[in-house]
Amino acid sequence: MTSPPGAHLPEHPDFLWDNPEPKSSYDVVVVGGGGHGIATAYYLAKVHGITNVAVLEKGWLAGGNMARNTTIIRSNYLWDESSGIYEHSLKLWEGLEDDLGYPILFDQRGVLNLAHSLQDVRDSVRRVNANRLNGIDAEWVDPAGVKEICPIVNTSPDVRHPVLGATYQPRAGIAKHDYVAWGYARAAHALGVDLIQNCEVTGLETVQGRITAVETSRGRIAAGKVALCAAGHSSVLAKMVGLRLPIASHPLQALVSELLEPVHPTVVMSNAVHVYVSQAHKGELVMGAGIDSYNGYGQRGSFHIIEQQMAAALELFPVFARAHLLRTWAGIVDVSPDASPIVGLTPVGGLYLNCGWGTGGFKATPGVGDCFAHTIAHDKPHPFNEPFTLERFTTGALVDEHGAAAVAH
Amino acid sequence: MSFRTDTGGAIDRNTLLRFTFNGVEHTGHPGDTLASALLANGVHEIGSSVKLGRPRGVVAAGSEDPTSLVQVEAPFSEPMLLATTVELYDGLVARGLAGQGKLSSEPDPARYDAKHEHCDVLVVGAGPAGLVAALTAARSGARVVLVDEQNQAGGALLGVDEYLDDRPSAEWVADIVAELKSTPDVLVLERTTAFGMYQDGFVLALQKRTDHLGFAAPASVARQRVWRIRTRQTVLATGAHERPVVFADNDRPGIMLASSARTFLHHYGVLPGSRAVVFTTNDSAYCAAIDLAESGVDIAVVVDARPEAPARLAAECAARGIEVRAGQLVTGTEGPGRVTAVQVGDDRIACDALLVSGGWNPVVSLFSQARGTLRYDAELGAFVPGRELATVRVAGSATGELDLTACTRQGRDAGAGAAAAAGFTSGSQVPLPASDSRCTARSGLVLWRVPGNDDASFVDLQRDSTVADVLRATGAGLRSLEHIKRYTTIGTAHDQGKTSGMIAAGIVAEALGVELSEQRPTTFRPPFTSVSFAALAGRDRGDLHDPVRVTSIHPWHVQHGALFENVGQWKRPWYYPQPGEDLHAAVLRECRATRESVGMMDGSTLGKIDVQGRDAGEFLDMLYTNMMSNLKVGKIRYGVMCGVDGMVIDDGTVIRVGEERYIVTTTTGNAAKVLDWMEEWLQTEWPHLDVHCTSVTEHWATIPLVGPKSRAVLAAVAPSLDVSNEAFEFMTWHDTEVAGVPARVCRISFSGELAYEINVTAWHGLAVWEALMAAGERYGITPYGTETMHVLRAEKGYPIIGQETDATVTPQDLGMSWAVSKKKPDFIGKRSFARAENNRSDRKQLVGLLPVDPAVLLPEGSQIVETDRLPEPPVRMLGHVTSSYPSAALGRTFALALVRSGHERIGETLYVPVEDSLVPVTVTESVLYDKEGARRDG
Amino acid sequence: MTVSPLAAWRDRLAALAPVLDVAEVPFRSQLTVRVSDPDAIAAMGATLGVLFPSAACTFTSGTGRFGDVEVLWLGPDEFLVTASPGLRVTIEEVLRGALGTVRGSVVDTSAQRTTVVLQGAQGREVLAHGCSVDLHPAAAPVGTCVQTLLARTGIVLQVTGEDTLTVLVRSSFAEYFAAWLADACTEYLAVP
Amino acid sequence: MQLIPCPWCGPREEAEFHYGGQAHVAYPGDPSALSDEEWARYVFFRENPSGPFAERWSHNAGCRRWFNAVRDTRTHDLLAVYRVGEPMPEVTA
Repeated sequence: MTSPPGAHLPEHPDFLWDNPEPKSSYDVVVVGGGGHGIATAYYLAKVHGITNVAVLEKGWLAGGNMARNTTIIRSNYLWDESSGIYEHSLKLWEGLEDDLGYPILFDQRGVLNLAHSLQDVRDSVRRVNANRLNGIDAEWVDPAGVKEICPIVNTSPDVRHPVLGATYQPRAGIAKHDYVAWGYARAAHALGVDLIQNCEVTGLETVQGRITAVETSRGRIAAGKVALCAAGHSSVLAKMVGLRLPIASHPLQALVSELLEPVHPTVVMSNAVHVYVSQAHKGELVMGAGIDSYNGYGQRGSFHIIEQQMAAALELFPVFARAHLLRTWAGIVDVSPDASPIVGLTPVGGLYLNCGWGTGGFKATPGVGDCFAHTIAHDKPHPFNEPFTLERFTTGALVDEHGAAAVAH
Repeated sequence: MSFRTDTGGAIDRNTLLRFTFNGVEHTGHPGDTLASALLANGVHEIGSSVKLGRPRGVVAAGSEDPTSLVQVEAPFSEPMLLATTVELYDGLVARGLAGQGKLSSEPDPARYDAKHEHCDVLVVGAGPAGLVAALTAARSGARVVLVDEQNQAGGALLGVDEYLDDRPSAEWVADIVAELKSTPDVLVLERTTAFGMYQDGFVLALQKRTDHLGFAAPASVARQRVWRIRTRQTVLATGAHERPVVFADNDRPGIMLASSARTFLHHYGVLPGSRAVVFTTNDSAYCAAIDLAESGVDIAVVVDARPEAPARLAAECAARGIEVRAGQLVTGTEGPGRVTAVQVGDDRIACDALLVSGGWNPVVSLFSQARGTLRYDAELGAFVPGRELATVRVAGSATGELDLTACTRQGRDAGAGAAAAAGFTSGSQVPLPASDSRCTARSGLVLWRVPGNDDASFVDLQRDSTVADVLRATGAGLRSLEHIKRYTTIGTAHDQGKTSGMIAAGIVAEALGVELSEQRPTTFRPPFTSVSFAALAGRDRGDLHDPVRVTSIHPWHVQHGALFENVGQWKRPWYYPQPGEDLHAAVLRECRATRESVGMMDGSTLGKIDVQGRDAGEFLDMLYTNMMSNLKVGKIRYGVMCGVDGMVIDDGTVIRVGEERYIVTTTTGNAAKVLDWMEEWLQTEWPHLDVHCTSVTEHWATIPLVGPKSRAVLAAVAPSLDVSNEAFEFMTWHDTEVAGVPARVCRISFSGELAYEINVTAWHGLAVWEALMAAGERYGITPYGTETMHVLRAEKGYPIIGQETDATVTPQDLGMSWAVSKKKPDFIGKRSFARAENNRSDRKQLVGLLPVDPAVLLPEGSQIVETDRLPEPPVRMLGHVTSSYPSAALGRTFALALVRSGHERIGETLYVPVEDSLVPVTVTESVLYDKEGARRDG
Repeated sequence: MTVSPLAAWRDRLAALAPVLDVAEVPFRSQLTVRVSDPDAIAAMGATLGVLFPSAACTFTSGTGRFGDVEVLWLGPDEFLVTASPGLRVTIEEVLRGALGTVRGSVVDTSAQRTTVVLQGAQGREVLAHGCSVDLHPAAAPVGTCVQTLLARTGIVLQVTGEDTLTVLVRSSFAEYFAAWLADACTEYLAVP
Repeated sequence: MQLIPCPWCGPREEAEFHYGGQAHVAYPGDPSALSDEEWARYVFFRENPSGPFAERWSHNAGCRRWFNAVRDTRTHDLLAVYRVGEPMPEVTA
């Protein structure tokens, strides 16, 4: 018997990184060894020549949301501010495999965002038009077009929430999350960054309003600058310097099926019926559910969310009926009031903040890594993250992406 | 050649079942699994491995099997099932898989459902420990649920021929099951796998109810059911899985776990081959060797990795002529497919089966899901449950205990403890059985692998992951088991590492030179075994997917050919096309009829909330941006609601019914949200206010009657009502009778026309609607839907919440500063209006747009730019088109839009990119029709 | 002249026998009462000839000048008074009178929900397919009244007899409820 | 799925409840007296602890009453429920 398509993923390299003891001092300490933290360290070293950098991870590298997301990459957000940073990110994704010298399996198979009501259609067309004027590839496709792109979608007008059309971003797609994280980690390590695992930050030391060190489960580490990239744990860290954040940490669940022959050529997302699904490289269906309503750090959600999601998924994809749920899990997403991130300086000198990505974190990895490194290196926001200040909640200059990100990703 | 024994096994030898596997017809018996039937026919090669394409067979007899993946093709195609868990039925068609299944393109005709169950004690696993636990709890009077994944109770006892209390164990099992089934409030669920354990005693279990019936499965019976069990106490008697030892070429078909071979013998009457080698690290495999030898299998040798073989068992082997070699290892096997020989030391021993035992792994998945901590038991070489949880007990071999009597004692203690914790005192004690078992699994040697060709030493047979892969991962710098799992993909396949996970952890610990007690095992995630998507969706599909809400007048709309728009869960008439009409034609007709004569619509879906109490006015003053407390009884006022952030969240009318009573309306989509919003403020912030809110949305049917002839129509059906403009002013209401039915009539207008809104109890809705139709016939009364309603209001510049607003729009942006009170000291959202961003001059504001070419219809959602040529992206956008229609009244197209500094731009020409062109448009005020309001009074 | 929400379902519901005898009881008089003052509650009860329920998740019944009346506990200060058709206007007036100037409210919600009676030994079983509340007779004895979810709709569920359940469902969800119930009975009808 | 003990109806499934975020965030007495920063704090900023958290729930599909709960956000264990207006009880996580 021949092996099925997708059976062979590229091998990981024979060497990834060392496991050094932390030094007593670094120019920059990045707190949080997820995708954003590692990417930030990589760009600090590569673009800004700052290599005396440690990434501190309380568990295992890239084991939080980076290991738990559904790997959708797209840039078709509504507002100029969002499309700026996400499109910057998408462009970096397009060159990332070469940049990192790592097979990240970025597959630009396109993303369909389905519209199920007349208002969905208006909102979708609005977003497509905004995207195009922002230089982002975006199309509005009718139900027949949806069927052409993804034949297994049920486009019958007789279903409860019929598909009235979709936005389509051809350059969007998926990547393999571990490969991305490890690609960044290996490259950062090669540039001199220390990746320190099992090292939990327990305190932030400041002197006269300026950060001086981090206290960790492995001792005190002096730091010229500290960059927080801790996603769901950002509030806990920020509180160590008395900084309150307008974010809430929620469980977000996802699941996979067993390996199946290819049936689903693209990525389909539906805010209205709370489904997003793709078929990953090996053949498993990868699906995300809605965010659980309550705050939670437990990396587990409630099962009825998954049951509801399955019901919705089968309305859209009747052929999934006898696929099997193989594994479920949850991440902790840090949700901000306007569903947009907070990236930039803080009132504490030398302390930089990157959080609030909600469900958008994975796709932003290269973009925010690059911009956040710039922000840290220059002590000044990069133009792409300038709109995403903490101050916007005071002035009211929100970037409300609920329409684009309420459920989906 | 048949490998079926002459006697024994829980199969019905008198009945023959025909089935087809990989295109070849075979036979089996009721009681077989697909795997046992294939093995009985000498078929060991089931499928092939996903990466390397190596043949794969049957390793284990149950749900832990890592390799026997099949696609069932008939009666209905289903991917990725284990041959060891597919019960055989007549006509089964299946094929082996290469690690990847295929979804049917046909719709699944089966039913699925779910059921809630509540109990005091849930016991998972009907092996000896679970049975005793369940019976002990049942005798205490507790409500007990016992679930077990197999088609009959017995657990590990099904795989042995041991005697309990001097009689066949099956009899002991049957007695307990019989007592359980005859005890009130005890539910025994077979073929039911507890697959997920959640917070507060919530356990999900999947029952396979008709799969085993094959073609005979009744269509009306749910094929699978998800049991949502809420239990106070749980006893996990989930047993243990035997684990293999890794050695070179350990992946060939014919290489099987020793206890599984024993299960195939005793439960199915199937021999694993003709000549077998047994390779073990502990005593338990000796019984497999002895039992199989007694059933006619030539046991070539028992290879015991321990330096010394157990004397008594070795003697029993000797008595049967079975050679035992202690202190030796299996170092390799030969193929090409199914095993033909094994290498033991320097000896090549021909065989067609290799039975392996590397010890036992307690099944701790559910315990771990319940957040129980695990502890490494060095003697057992496995993770075992650590501290007990307050509501979860573990009993039997799931604890690592492998002696049967001790397991049942644990079961009894756990059953009694669980019942006591749930408030029940124990009944008569369940006696513990005495076993005649000769083999215990303790005193084993912990051996993960035999050194050899690492590239062919498979740790995860389904993922084709080898020892070499593990060593490459540790060599790459990886330390965490989670990283190594991802690097090697061990444990990520269909079996989720049930047999491979522990071994991988052991090999990693050896490679890194660390103690396993220091390693954190990878997380056990639900589900324990895979669950079909359809089972999880249950009955929430098709017509039952999402409730369709309909009004009392709905049947009329259906009868009269309305097309419907989904608004939330409601079905609302969108428009009523006449033969040959499309949307535009129908809407132009409906609009024209309404503006020129009279139209009406079903407005029953509007949210309606009765607000009563001494402080009702004060309360509404806080919720709405404008003043409601000074509204006179008998009058009506339009109101806007904002969130605390100052953004518009809803609008509607407020009518004052009495000094202390108002009825407010909400938009259709926000009815529940607004009531919740009110309750939240009342209950959590202002409990001192004397106000009560009650939803009356569905109590009332609401019919807007609209157009210059509406007065005449109303007069015809409401003879006791003075409908004159003087007696019945705009924004007032009257209680009267309409068509002989008590009604409340409000004079409000969402179209600019003379209009009335007639409210009657929903029971009367249809009759009153029909009466209005009859009374209006002479005026050509025209029913209209949401689309016409949208056009009529847009011509007047009235916004629709959710269409003109998107959570970033203030009342001021909508040009509704008139509805924002300057007098009130506070209302929700007021403070936000003072923020910097709210006072920018370039906020987006609601305006009208008139395409310079009056025939051009702007697509809704179009963006608006300043220049007649597009610069390179990113292009500065000024706003977007929120609504756009052809207008019968205006004789042209028009649009509403949110435009940056829109109020200042009136008269300017802007551009709307449509496809590849730029459409010039003139910015106007948002009110385009009857700016003077002359039509309001008819 | 009047049409109840499940009028079109009468035959389909009747066809669920012998599993369950299901019938809509249309046009019941229903008043939502919000009150917490004990004296006012007593006065209202006296007027109707029924004691208001004092325990959460229960209902009471009695007979007085309005015939058989039930009072359902819906919340700590919220009750639903139900009675035969045609009495809603009078009962509303009477209750308002009994409430007097005390803090509270009385609202006619008669057409807001419709009433469906399910009779048969398997009623609790059938509802357990969609209702997460424990319906075991020990946990939900006669006199129980819970507001909860049934599959995807809210319901008020009264245990009105050993084998009798009364469901009040919002009028717009009534057809969904009926469809769900009929579907849930499929298997019970096929496999007696 | 959590089993949430409604102070009135007793334990019910989480699906019957609506989550309301942090408890004890009072609406300011005089919003107009607040600075933009202070107002933003009220509107947008909430505690987000990893551990015991006093929060609001509404028994939406049941008695429709709001109540408060202390829940450990790490384990989702409900440590206490109490009625609106009652002080937060002492709990041990």
